[in-house]
Amino acid sequence: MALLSIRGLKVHFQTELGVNQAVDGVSLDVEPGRTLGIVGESGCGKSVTALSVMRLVPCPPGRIVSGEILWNDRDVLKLPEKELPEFRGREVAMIFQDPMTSLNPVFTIERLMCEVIVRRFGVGKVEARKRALAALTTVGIPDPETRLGSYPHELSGGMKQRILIAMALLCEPKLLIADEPTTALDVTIQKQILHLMKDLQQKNKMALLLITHDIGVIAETCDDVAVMYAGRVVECASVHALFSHNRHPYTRGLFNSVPKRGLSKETPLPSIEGSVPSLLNPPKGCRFAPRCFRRQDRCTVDDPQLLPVADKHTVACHFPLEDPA
Amino acid sequence: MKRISFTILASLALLSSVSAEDLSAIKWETNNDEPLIGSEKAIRGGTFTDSLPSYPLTFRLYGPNNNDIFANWSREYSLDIGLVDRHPTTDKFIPIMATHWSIQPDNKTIYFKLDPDARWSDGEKITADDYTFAAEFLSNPKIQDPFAAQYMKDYIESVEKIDDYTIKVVGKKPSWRPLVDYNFAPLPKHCTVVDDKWVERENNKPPVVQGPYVISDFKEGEYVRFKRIPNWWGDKKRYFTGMFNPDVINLRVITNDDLEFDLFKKHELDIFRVMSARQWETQMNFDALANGYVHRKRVFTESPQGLSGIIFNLSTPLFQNKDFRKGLQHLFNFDEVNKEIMFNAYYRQYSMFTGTPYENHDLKGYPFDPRKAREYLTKAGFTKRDANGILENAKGEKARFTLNYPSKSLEPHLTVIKNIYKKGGVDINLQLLEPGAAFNKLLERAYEASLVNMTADFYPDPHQYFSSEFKPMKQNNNFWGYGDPETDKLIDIYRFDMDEAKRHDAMMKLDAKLEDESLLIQFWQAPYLRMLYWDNIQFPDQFLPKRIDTYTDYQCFWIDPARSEKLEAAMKAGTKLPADTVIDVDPYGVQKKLMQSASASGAPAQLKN
Amino acid sequence: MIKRFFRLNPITRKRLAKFRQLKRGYYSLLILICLTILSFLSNYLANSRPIIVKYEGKFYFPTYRFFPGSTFGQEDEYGFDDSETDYRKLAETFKGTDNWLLMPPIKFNPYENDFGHYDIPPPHPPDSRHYLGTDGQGRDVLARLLYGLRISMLFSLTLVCGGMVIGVIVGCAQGYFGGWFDLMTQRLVEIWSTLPFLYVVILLATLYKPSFTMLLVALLLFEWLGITYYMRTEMYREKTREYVAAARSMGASNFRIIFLHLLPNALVPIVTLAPFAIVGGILSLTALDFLGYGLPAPTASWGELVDQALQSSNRGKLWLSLSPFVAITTTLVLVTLIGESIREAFDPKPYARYR
Amino acid sequence: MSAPLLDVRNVLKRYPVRGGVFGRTRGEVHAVEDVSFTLAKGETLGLVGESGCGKSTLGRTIIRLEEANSGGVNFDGEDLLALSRKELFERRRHLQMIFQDPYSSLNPRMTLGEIVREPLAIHRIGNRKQQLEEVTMLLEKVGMKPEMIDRYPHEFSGGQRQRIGIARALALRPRLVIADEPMSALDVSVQAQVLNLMVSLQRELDLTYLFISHDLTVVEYISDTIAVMYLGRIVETGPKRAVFDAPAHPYTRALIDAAPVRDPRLRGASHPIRGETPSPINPPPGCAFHPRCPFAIDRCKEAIPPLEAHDSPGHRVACIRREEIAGELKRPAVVSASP
Repeated sequence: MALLSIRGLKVHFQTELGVNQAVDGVSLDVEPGRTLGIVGESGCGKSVTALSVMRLVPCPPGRIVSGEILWNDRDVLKLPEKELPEFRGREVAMIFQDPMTSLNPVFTIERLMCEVIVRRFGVGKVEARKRALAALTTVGIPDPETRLGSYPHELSGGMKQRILIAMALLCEPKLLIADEPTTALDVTIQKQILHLMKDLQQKNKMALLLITHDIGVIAETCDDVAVMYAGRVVECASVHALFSHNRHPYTRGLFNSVPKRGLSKETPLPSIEGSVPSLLNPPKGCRFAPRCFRRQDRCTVDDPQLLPVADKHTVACHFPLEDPA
Repeated sequence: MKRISFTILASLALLSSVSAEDLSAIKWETNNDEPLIGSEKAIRGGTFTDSLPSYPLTFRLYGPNNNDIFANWSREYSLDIGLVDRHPTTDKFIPIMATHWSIQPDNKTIYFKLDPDARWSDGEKITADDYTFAAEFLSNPKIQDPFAAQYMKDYIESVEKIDDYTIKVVGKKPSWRPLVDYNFAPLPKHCTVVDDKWVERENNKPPVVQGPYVISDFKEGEYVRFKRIPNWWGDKKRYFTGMFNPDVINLRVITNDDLEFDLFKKHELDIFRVMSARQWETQMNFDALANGYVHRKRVFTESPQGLSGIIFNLSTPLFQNKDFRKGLQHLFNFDEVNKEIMFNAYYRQYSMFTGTPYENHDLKGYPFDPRKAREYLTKAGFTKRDANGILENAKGEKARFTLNYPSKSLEPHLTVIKNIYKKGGVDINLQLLEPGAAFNKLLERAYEASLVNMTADFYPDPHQYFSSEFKPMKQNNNFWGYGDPETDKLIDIYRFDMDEAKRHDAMMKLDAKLEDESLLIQFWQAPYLRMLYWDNIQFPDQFLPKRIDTYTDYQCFWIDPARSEKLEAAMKAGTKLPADTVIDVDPYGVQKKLMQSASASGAPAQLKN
Repeated sequence: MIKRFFRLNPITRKRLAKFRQLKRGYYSLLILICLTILSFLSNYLANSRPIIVKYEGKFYFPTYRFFPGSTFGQEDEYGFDDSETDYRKLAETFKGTDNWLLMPPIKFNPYENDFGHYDIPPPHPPDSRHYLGTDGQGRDVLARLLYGLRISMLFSLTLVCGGMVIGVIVGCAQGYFGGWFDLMTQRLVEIWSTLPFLYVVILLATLYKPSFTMLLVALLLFEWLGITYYMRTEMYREKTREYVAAARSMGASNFRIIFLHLLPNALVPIVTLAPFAIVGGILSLTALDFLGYGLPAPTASWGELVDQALQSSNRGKLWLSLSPFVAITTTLVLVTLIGESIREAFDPKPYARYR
Repeated sequence: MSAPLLDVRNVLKRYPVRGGVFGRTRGEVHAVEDVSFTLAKGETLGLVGESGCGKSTLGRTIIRLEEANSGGVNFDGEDLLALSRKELFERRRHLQMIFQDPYSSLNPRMTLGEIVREPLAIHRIGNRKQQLEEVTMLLEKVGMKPEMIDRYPHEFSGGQRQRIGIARALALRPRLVIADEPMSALDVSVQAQVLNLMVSLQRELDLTYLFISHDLTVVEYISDTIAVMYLGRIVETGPKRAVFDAPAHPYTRALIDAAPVRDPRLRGASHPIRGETPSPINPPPGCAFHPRCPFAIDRCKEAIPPLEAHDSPGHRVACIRREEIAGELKRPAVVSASP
């Protein structure tokens, strides 16, 4: 039984130039205690999907056209406004890509953290401070006492991301959504943060929805993966299945276009030609069709459905690739 | 206002003085034959409420800040007038604090017999000591009154006590008007301590005075109340008959003219002076007036008018030409300005000494006459119009000048005048200047034409304006740089000749001469007081004295209790009182005279109100 | 229409298109342009001189020329034929002859005192002779409003343009060169901007003869300050963009970088400021006129009209108070609507929110 | 090996940190500290390091977008840093730069044609017509359609923009191209296209690249030589294979380990190094890496280790313990993610 179940989500954005079909019929399941990775290039709709779960899509210009997001058999999209604060934070927490702008620069870390604690748990200031200290220690911040008195700008990006994680985990949510949590960080720090998140996930037995464009990050952290392209999920599988048995031409192309170790420039990289289509006026049929080397007439007419090709492995392609294994 | 008389200077004196102490030979003068100023019908009592435009900075009559409107009134109420005074209607001298006086042949020594009845407001007698003390006091630097000190220094040689009720005042120089020049008021010696703190200590202390009213009550920023002394010593005196009638005079501080008018209409004020002709003509449609509760009077008086109009700088080439100046005179259409923007409320001024005994009533000025103007301008060389219609002479110089003016209030008049001149081919460039700057330009003669508006005194002073003595220097009142031997001769006769007839004759000639010189385009005068007052306020038959600045100068109105009752009853019942249709009051024939001279100069008939 | 003359960047073009879509701003702009053009044609709309006269087979165009009465065989009431022709009278003598003349819709110039026609002294209420009545000196209120608009717009536009040029130059230099130059000029600007500007202008106006140029210079002294702030920060921001580094790495000169690369990008926020600056200019002039430190008499100005209306003796003379009030309010509302629409059209947020 | 095209000698670049009203200097950012390397004609040097390590500053110093405090940059036998502005203008033709952010490196108010033509216009090469022909040629070379010439940057995708940036850099037919993180803003699927393009252009036009990146996989792919920077200094340099297969500096090793593996099976094979990059305003004494180094000893704090030769030719490492820890740093065999 899935913890979170997204069914046929469609989110459109009204822009100057027309309607951007940012998310167009996405369905996903997050199992309790597991990590689902959403991988895709910029503008593929992965962030909007996450924001929809949190009910944080700015409306207008955004508009959730259809679909449902089921959490404990309740549709999140139909939750009354007053239940939202409870839902966000207690049930689901989220951390964002840019730790630089996610913390209010005029407050100290103590103030920022204690406010959340006091509001959520209704405890006194002393108790709140104690919990904040404990939380900072959990996320591995050295010398947490001093850090509590710091202002966000005095901290490095890695520190800030740790603090954001600490704050997200304060209420012990059942699901943590991490939207490109390490993109703004250096590789050595990225590694630290990914490790931290995995550790905490296991400790807290929570589910993790990890959004990233980096296949490496997926490989490092996820149990299940959904590959998104142009507002749709094109392939969905367990991480092992995806890395060794991927079937969608886009997934394959994406994996191949990352230079492998030991490869040198004498061998040209296999690349996907063309670029991501505009979602203002997406191609008919399969949205990857214009770039696909296996494209056939049918691809430009029919929308491919996400169909199982193996156990817990679904692909949205009329002509899926052979299993390489 | 009265202080301006101090500025008059006399300079030549060679006569020796008589022996002072033998008073038996002296011929004393007194003058109890002039008509009363007030009315015998006057009833004493009641409270009179008037407005004060700003709260006084001080109650002192000497020292810093002693010259605002409040001080003028306060001097009046406290009888800070002097030993003798000119009768405001007949111009003869009448006794005030002195009962008798005697001018010695040297024309600078005067003996005064004091009134033994006179008492200070605290009950002490007023004696000769208070006069000698006053002489000392006024020259004391600690009172910080340089003006008074200068007066004592320039005018008074000595003040001596002969006995308790006789004093001898000696002036510095012989004067043909010693009673004006060498005259001052007593000060209470018994209760005045002059030291460094005097100015500060006396600031808000009601002074001890010789007059009928003392300040009884005041609240800063709101009101000052005067109360009449019971059994005031002056009540027995002839010339005070019917004066100083209300028991209480309540001065309310009202800073806004519109508010003042509204309060008057609500009967919170007893009297209202109408300052503008526009208001006089357009805002007289309120109920109280229609119901006859309020009277509306324009009382014609004759008071000295100063220099007023557009003056020309004779040191500029353009205005050196008298024909050009005369041409401009004939382009000045007073009647149109008067009719279109001044409600025909004003009268043209012709004499340089209007409102004084030396006014030449035969002068007729320069009537508006474009043909004559063109003749003069042609004579001045301005023969043809250029492409913009401006006259120019053979050298291509235009009939164009800049006119400085110091305040926006006359801007409408000037723009109308500008248009009339433009039509006549003369271009006036209007330039508004800050008043100080405008006056400084006058003193520096750094202007082409400028508006002036000077104050004047009962005795004119042509010397400071027209004497060639000042022609070579700047920073004096000879703004034109004018000088003419004949003019100088006439001025000197007026200044020094002891014969009144000769002086008068010289002034008539001087006035005519100055008109011909065409030094300024004379503006207009308003020889009247416009007032509104409630029905219970009564005035003497002649209403107000002839020479008067404001109706409060001589306190001869009274409150009639019978009329007060009737007024109240009528207001309560909403009935009308008998209408008073007479608006213009002309007890001294001033209006008649002006109308005659106006019709003689061919002006159109007046607008009917 | 504009597209034909300038090759505009599509972003700008899109913004203009968006501006056109914002009806209130677009129509306000059209109305204001019309009004401004009308006001610049005031000499043909409100004048005592006709637009055209046909006399004895010849045509005359007196709008900007003085024709003495002799030209048309006219004498004034004093028998002079070299004073300016009274065209309104001339029109009557032309009746029934081959001669004709075409008067402007408002037959009075804003300076002439229409005396003698009415029995009562001015101000006169509106009638068929003076559509908005006359002021205290018998001058046509509508004519004065029109000429007042002209001078306000002329003044304000010159002021804003001048202020922008100075502000852009200074702000640009500050932002581009930075360092000590920026530090010193910025301190100077800060000190200068703490001066109470209206007070300084009033002070200047009392010392020197207030004239169009003098007031313009006085207000210019302060107008440019605000713009430097914007320009400076814009330049600071833009110059760190990599396209500037790219240009420099190609060897582009400072001149080229500033004028080709930075200015076109940094000027955008200034454009959105302009309408409000214009309002500010109009208001400053009106305020100064009202306070009596403005343009010299008898210049037609709104502030002077407001001053007249507020005199207590003119109480209840609605045409005096309403006309400048409506004129000022209309202009302000129009310009504010335009400014808001420009701001909205130029608002980058809709683009930035979701790419 | 022939004389290097680019010879960087002891370049030092420090930025003053200013504060207060009058901008007094309060400290210095040690951006580039005594960096030396050579780059042979036709080769690619990959400059790797984390943000703030000074790799971009070094690139900008070489092309003189920043002025170095000291040191020399010998380009084709001529010291670039000693050139006057006018002389520099002439040499600029031979050195061009590709920028990181294809969004901000193109002036949004210029068309594609104007952007690519600009270097030609600045250097007054050919007349307008010739320049346009050249632009067309360049665009074809980078895989853009010439009919797009009148479009504006925002109408292009990130990959297309980076192609425009490359075309602009190539317009003057430079000999050295400094590519400052050219891939980091691109989508994964586009990265490969641009990489392929850069490689083919290098071959075709005989270009020399200084390729600055934080992405080890990309650097490994395109470079011949690698230089690893940490806090302003090169800590390890050498031929690609030597550096990647036998990293001799603990930081290089940590960097390689930190890069996410592309195979879930290898998950958890390595552990992250501790701590964060210290501030370049006040770098740690001695070896700047010692606070984070698992092999640090007290001696590491004492002196800045010099860049010294390691086993293979050209491989130089700045670590005093390089010999002792070599065994522990040995890299496991390459595991490919897909068969």
